[in-house]
Amino acid sequence: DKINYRLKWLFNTSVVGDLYADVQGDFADAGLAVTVKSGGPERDAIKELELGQAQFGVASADQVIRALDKGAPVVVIAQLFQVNPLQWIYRQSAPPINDLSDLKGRTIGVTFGGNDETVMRTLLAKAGLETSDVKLFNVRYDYTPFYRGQVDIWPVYRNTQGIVIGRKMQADDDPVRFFIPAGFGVKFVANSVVTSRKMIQREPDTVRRFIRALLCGWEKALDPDNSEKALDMLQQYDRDTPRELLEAQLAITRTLVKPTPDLAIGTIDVAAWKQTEAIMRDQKQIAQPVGVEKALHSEFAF
Amino acid sequence: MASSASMQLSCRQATFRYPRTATPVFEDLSFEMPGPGFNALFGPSGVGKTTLARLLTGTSRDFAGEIRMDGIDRVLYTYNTERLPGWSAVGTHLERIVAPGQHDLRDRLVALFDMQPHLASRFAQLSLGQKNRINLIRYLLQDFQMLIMDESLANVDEPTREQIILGIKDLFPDRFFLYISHNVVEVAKFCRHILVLAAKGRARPASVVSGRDHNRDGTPDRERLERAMLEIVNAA
Amino acid sequence: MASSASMQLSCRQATFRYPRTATPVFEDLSFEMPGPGFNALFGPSGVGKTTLARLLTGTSRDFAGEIRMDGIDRVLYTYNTERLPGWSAVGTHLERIVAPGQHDLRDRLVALFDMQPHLASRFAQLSLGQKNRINLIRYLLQDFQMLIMDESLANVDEPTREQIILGIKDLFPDRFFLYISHNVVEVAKFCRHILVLAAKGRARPASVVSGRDHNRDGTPDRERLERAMLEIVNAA
Amino acid sequence: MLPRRIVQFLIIYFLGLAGLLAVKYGLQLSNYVIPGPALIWQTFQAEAVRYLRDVLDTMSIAIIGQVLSICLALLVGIVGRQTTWFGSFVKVAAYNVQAYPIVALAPIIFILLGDGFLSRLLIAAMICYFPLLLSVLGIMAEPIRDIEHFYRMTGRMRWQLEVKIRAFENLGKLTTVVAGSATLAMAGTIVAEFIAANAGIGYSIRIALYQSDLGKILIALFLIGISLSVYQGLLEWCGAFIRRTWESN
Amino acid sequence: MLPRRIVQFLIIYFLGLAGLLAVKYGLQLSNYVIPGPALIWQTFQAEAVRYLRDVLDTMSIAIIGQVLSICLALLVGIVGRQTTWFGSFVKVAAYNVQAYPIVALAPIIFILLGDGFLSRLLIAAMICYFPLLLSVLGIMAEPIRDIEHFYRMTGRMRWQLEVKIRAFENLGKLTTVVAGSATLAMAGTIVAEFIAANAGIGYSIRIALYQSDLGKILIALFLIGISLSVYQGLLEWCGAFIRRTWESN
Ligand SMILES: Nc1ncnc2c1ncn2[C@@H]1O[C@H](COP(=O)(O)OP(=O)(O)OP(=O)(O)O)[C@@H](O)[C@H]1O
Ligand SMILES: Nc1ncnc2c1ncn2[C@@H]1O[C@H](COP(=O)(O)OP(=O)(O)OP(=O)(O)O)[C@@H](O)[C@H]1O
Ligand SMILES: [Mg+2]
Ligand SMILES: [Mg+2]
Repeated sequence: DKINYRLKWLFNTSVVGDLYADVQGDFADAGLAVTVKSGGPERDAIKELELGQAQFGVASADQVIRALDKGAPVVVIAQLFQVNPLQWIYRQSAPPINDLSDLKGRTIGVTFGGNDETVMRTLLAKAGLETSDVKLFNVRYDYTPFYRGQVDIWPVYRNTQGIVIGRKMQADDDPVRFFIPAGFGVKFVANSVVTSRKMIQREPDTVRRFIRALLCGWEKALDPDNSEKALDMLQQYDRDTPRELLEAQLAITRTLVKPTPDLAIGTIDVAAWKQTEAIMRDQKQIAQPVGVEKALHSEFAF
Repeated sequence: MASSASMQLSCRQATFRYPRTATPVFEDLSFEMPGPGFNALFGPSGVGKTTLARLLTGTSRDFAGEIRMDGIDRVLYTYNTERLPGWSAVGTHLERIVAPGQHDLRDRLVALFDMQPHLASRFAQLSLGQKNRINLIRYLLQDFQMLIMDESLANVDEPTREQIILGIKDLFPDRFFLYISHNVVEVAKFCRHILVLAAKGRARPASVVSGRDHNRDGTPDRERLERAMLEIVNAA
Repeated sequence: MASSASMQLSCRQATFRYPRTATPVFEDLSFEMPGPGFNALFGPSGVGKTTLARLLTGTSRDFAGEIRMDGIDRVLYTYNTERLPGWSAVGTHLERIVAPGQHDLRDRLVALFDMQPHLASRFAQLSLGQKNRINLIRYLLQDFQMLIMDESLANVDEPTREQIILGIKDLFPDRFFLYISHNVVEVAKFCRHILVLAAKGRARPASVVSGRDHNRDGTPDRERLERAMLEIVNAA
Repeated sequence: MLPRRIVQFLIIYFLGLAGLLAVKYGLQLSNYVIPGPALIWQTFQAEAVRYLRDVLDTMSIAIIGQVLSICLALLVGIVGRQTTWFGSFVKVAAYNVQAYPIVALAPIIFILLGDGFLSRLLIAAMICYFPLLLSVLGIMAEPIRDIEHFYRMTGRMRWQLEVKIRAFENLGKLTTVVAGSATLAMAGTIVAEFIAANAGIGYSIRIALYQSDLGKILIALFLIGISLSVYQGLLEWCGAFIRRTWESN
Repeated sequence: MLPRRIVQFLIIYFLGLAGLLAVKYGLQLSNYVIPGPALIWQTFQAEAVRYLRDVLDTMSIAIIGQVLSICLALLVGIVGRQTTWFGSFVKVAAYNVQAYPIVALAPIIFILLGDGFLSRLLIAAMICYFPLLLSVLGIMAEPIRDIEHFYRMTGRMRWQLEVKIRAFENLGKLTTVVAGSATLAMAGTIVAEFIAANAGIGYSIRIALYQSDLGKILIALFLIGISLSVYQGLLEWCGAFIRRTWESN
């Protein structure tokens, strides 16, 4: 029967493997009729799982942990990003951030309420900095404060926006660098594939076939040998990004999803999940421990 | 009709004051006026004719004293600045509001009022007197026992007005009309009874004077007419 | 004033038709009417008095023929359903529109029109005849040579109306008034010239009849008055 | 009328653009803050056709949304005009719904309606209906005494007739508001697309914002303005037409 | 009036809540999708005071924004009522600005005005003014012949007088629209805060949305609704007061 797969964000390079599995027939080969649906800011795959509007979805770790905190029957069956693409961009002309203490005195863009704020606060705590030691700046759609130098470092998704903005500024002789939280020991898990507890209990076979077909799609999409195919396909879905940018995005995405050749795509980094939960508990975003490791089920993929 | 013989409009010690005004429009107003017939309500401008008419329709209960209408159940009140809706021709409008079986009456009234040539016009395209006339026609087509006409023919020329009044008297002998007009000759000549409201300061605030109740047949007696006129003017 | 002697309103072969109507309101209308003075425009309802008045104000140029006004520059037109703004009492309104130096005239007119007791009222609180009167007062306070009064006193009682007309004739002997009214007696008695528009089908579409031009002093000659009335009625 | 409308729109647009460019050159801002004319023109050539298709897509939904919201406003306006408890209840409900910014209601709407066409339409209609409602309420609550007197006196007044009389007497005001609400329907649909993110020019704007591409946004605004001028011109023409026929049948 | 308004709001709110809870228990949804009564109550206790302060903060800006937009609407409405080229130009400009959803204009506004108080106010005013404008335009474009005749005849008509006459004759409609636009000013301010600010209830809603916390959103909607009912009640009272004094001086 029909399966809906709700992504977290709009169709772009971050979902290249999901699209690939669909377009290149990996789902069909597994005998599944899957509809891949784009996400968006107002979408929440976990809610759709419960409402029966979707059977699988992509959610970020903080979403999963919050949902568990409120008793949602959600489980994680694969972790797509090994390195969180959420990073900060800053000008090469600015002093480099080699140590967390270098953040001191900077004006830092964060989306209040977003998980970039959570990550940044964790970094600051790690550096022993008070909130008053930096200037946090409220970030929204518009990049002008960064462009005009009012804000020193600005949060972006490294593999998509990061490329677009970086190129734009490069073209104006204003090259950029990225500040990567994972490099300073803060591993906040990003997008993972989720489904409901009911699914894994009642239809374990479907779950198995689905996640394997999906990860197979991802492996192929990120295989440099298939890059032309992948780019052709991406161009169909993301008309707003020129091909050369897509190419650069794809290259970066590879390093985030499959940082080393021997690490299988979809591997669940349990330690990172536990760290993520600990961070959220530290910042009082959840009331009590949820034991996130109990919701991690890598057995379907591997 | 049998019941019509017993119509009577009476008012006892009626006092009315508009909210937030100093003096009442009328105080201790008392009169008795028998019906049916073509009767008038007469008096100088500002004396309270319109006000009294509104009280008679029973929309306001904010007055002291008593107003009784014996044998009169259905009272209609029409005034001369009413308008017909603009979306259809006045003829279409008449067609819509005429009761079943009254089509004949409608045609007679339209002829009587000289409105035949204007049925295809919109209300806004009529002259003032034509507006007066079409408005009155539609009230005459309703089911009523008493009809108060507040300057309803004020903007119609005299010959047409006369013809209309005579026609109404012919067609509706058993109804109670209360015709508000500033024309003393007309009122004295055609009305049965004239309720005259007197200007402030007069001894009697209201008196009922007998008119000549002239009909289509017979010539009016000029001398008696002038006497009636004088009586009305003196009462006002 | 010297110039006033030469006032003349004349119309040659005027034809007017409302847009999208079949027959013209008047065709080949011609007349000559000398001024100044208290003159009338008379005719059955719907004959085109209001229409002609509007043409005289010069707001519409959509007619054939010629309308000339010799010695008349400033024409005002007032009609009986005009309203005063509701935000202040009518006395305040008068105060605001009176020209400097005309305060005396204003007070005389207010007394003449019997409106003194109502200056503190809002327009909506007036009776119909009171509305008529306050509206006419403000026009009389303006700078005009000709004033067209379209049924401006239609809802005022006869004694008050008479007093007003006599007063106007006293106060403004050198202006050209065109008084539209359906009251043949009044028109014949007080007006100098009466422009009578005839009902459709009559031989002469318009004729100018001489009235009795009665003033405050002297009693009217009844016989000549009746002759004038007859002449008017026959012309209509 | 229509050509004039378009000329006026062009003047306004290019005035705005000139202002932006003045800021750019005045403050010496780089191309990524405010794109220069050459870059805008290049963006125009690259995106105009696709964006125009998006705008038309959006407009088709806006039109349905507008029709819906006109119906809704009439309905609520007619019920809410009454001074009864229920009338004022409906009014309070209508007002409250409006006070909630759509972004706060969106999650609830998506939970209840899913993410199809319906949610988009509902959001568009909700944004567009309120100004209509206000006017309708104002008009419907005010009696036209000189016309209504007859119907009340004779016991003929029905609510349909009352509505008809008041609407007809205020036809001019109503058509102004309806024609004006077209812009709101458009804005509403764009916001809905922006939130729901699946198609239309709202979706394209979201991506352009996400990529921080002001050039694309300027092109989108241009196309929205032009299309809207045409649509409004047509609406006003229709309004005049309806008026003529209603007045002459 | 005011207590009735509040009772009615409470009825509406709790009807809506009951509907949501019915969905929750009908489909056996977890607290994450739709929070249960206990969780909502707990959220209320935890957040009510802070949110109420936010709502009042937002409302104070909304009130300024509303005043601004009333002025703006009057200004544009008065200029735009003329049938001249300039009048229709202003109208086209006013319409076009409205057609652009604020999310598309926001970047440009922020570039020009920075992201302080001014941008917030401008956005609030922009969202709120348009419905007002539509009504004002409709009212201002329609002559009141029986009153205006005298002033035209005697050459006394000034635009101020014309505006005064038409406004006075349509006072009922105008106060309906002004009172109604309070909700729009509120919605506008919330949207502005949602997009840009670091304060106000719009900002709090945004954070709750990021955290998918429907409970917090429900509390915010409750407080917005209550405060708005009170504000609107006051406005209507003021409207009646102004009317009485204008009519009796
Ligand atoms: N709404 C009102 N508020 C206060 N006073 C009013 C109101 N309506 C009328 N009046 C006053 O009451 C008196 C009687 O008014 P009414 O309209 O009954 O007179 P009328 O006899 O019909 O006069 P007319 O012949 O001029 O129509 C007038 O002096 C008028 O000024
Ligand atoms: N706007 C219009 N469109 C078409 N016909 C009209 C219009 N206004 C008036 N008429 C017609 O023109 C004729 C003359 O109207 P007008 O108002 O001039 O008459 P009047 O002599 O002033 O009548 P009254 O004494 O009843 O006021 C009437 O038959 C009327 O139906
Ligand atoms: Mg009266
Ligand atoms: Mg006339």
